[in-house]
Amino acid sequence: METMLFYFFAFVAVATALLVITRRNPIHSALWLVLCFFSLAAVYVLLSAHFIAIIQIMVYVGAIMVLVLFVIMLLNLSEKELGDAKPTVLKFCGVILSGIFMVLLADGVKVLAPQAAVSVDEKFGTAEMLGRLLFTDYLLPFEIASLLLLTAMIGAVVLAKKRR
Amino acid sequence: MQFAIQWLVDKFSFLSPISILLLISLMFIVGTVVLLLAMLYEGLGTYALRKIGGDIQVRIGPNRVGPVGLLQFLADGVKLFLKEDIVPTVVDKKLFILAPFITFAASCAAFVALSYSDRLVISNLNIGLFYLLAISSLVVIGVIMAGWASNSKWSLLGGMRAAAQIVSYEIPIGLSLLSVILITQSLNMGEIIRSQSGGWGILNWHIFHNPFVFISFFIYFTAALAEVNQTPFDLPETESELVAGYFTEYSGMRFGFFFMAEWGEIFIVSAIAVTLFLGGWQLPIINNLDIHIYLKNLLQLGVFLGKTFLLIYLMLWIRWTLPRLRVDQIMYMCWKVLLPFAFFNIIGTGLWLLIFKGKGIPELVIQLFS
Amino acid sequence: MVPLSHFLILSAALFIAGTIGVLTRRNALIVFMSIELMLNGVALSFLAFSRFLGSLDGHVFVFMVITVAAAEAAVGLAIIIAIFRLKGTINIDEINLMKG
Amino acid sequence: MLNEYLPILILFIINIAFAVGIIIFSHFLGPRKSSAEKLSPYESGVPPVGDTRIRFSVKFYLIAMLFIVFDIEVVFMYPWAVIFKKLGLFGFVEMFVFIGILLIGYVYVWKKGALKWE
Repeated sequence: METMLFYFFAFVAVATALLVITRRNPIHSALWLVLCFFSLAAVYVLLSAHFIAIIQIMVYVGAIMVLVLFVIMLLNLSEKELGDAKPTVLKFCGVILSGIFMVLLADGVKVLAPQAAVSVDEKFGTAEMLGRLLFTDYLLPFEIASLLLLTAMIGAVVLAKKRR
Repeated sequence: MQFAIQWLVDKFSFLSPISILLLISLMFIVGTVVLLLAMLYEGLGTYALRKIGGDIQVRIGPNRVGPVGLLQFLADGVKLFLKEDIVPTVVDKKLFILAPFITFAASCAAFVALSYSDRLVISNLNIGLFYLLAISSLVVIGVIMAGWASNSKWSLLGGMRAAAQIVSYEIPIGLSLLSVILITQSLNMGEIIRSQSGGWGILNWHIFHNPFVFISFFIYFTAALAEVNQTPFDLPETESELVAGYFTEYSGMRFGFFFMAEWGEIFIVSAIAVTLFLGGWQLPIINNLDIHIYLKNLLQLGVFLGKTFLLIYLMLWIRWTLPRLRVDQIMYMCWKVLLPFAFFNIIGTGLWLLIFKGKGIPELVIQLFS
Repeated sequence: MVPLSHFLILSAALFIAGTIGVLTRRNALIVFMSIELMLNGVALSFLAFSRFLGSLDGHVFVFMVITVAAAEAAVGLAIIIAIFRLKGTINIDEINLMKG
Repeated sequence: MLNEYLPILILFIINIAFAVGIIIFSHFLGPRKSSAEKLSPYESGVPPVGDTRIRFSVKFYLIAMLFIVFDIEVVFMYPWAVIFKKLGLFGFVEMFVFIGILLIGYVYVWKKGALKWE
């Protein structure tokens, strides 16, 4: 049952990822990306990472994709500026190179001994366990993350506001 | 529902391969029942909206169809059904058709995580409340898509404004719910409600636990009103200025989906308020009744729905009395009033819990006297 | 139970899709979205390892990856808007002033 | 733990099936008289004028960007709130620093006028 679900969501994720990079209109590729994030959230649930799956939906789909859609509408690209892809020769060898890279990666991964998953208790991926770890062992990254968000906020406002 | 499945699976455990199929088919049946109940509720919601609006403005609401006009929503539904679905040529066809499905699916997907009574829970999610917040951000995608796809000035402007309003009011909602989580220490909707049971009946509800949670209930309620685009925050879909905002171009059953999604959203928002602040399906009289377990669950379900409909009645009351706010007033209210209040509220709740070691006002008052 | 290597192959596929997007597309927004894809591919492998090793460190890493992705989205799109205001286009090939 | 999420998946499937069914059903039921006026976008009767995809001022972007930053903050707060009692005063000071830093950013954005929706 779980393996069938995993293979279905994995296929949906890869298919939508390829659709994202091939569509001409950025709005359509943004919405394919939203579907890709949903199938990834489902794969995270299969990995019993419940809190991360919900964060994936809430932050990626609810915040980042909303911003991307706003910017796409803001820029209001007319057909001319959409710009076709790079000359086909470049595109072609890009795809070939990535294909070779993919085969190498898949081969490297095969070497990993297929150990059984460690049996994990019921509360594995939930908010309490993550919070306990986050606020005891990983306290410094947590505070630095707030500095990162501060700089992002100020940087974006400076960039976006017209200079008076 | 979990107990029903366990009982069924054990009963039919001898034919094990079929039991999984049975489990799936049972879930499908329960799913369609939930969906039909949601649609029925949404229909009655539209009827209640016009009936209550009627008697607030001292006129009679719909009373032609059915005994007291009760079947009016069926008449509306059939009318929408038979209306022609106009898909304007200049429209982005794929997105135009997809947008109502996303908003409708998003508002219905949230019915799963609510806890209707002690044992009547569709999916007992450990992170129930957070799942509801995530689903409400999915509605924003549907709204933007509808606004962009209808390719007309009005709906694009309405879609952007509605999206900006829903998005910016999600922060005060997230923050005000936090102060309740500080008390209950769990995101599971069932446990939040069970933590409100205790000796003093009504006084156990979270709203009376400490003054900061009391304030955050009102922050939550105003932010929730804005989240579902209800007056006085319903500028994006006003009839007068933006000609029904982002669903201007929709007609027939597609328009019906947007309307049903809005009512689903109203139910969920008030159900969250009832679960977190007003004691969910807890009522002092019911708790110590020792009747049969199923009857008790039914009563608890009645209490939960009763409280939610009371809150919805309050929303409708506000809808028919208060005037509409301008866009900059709505944004000012969110970013410069609700947000700072919600922040200081959380710090206040944290301090209160630290100083009084997690005890609420009722316990402290009892301690004083005893 | 799904073996670990299948998860890693899925994350490799997502990463490769992201690199193809970055390499072959000229529209800055599509390039930005394929970078998001690459970030997600990496996050998936973090979670797969943390599930198979039973430790939660992978979850905290993914938590930080999502924060960085959000901050990058905010600032990156501000840069794209600024470029669009200046040059009137977000076609990567034409934004090559630094090439000298 | 997985059977908690199955109802969500099933409800999504039922939703899509139900919605598609209704649309197809009403597609055949409803009248099909489409005329030029009907298919043009609705502008309260006046024939549409000008390009519909007007450009927007940047304040929509600013609102969405601020939403991302504060959404991440809310997401950081939930694990903290869930184990607040176990962390005690130490946890409270941590979160106080976190909120303080972000309030500085909030005040800056307020003063810079990014929140003004003129």
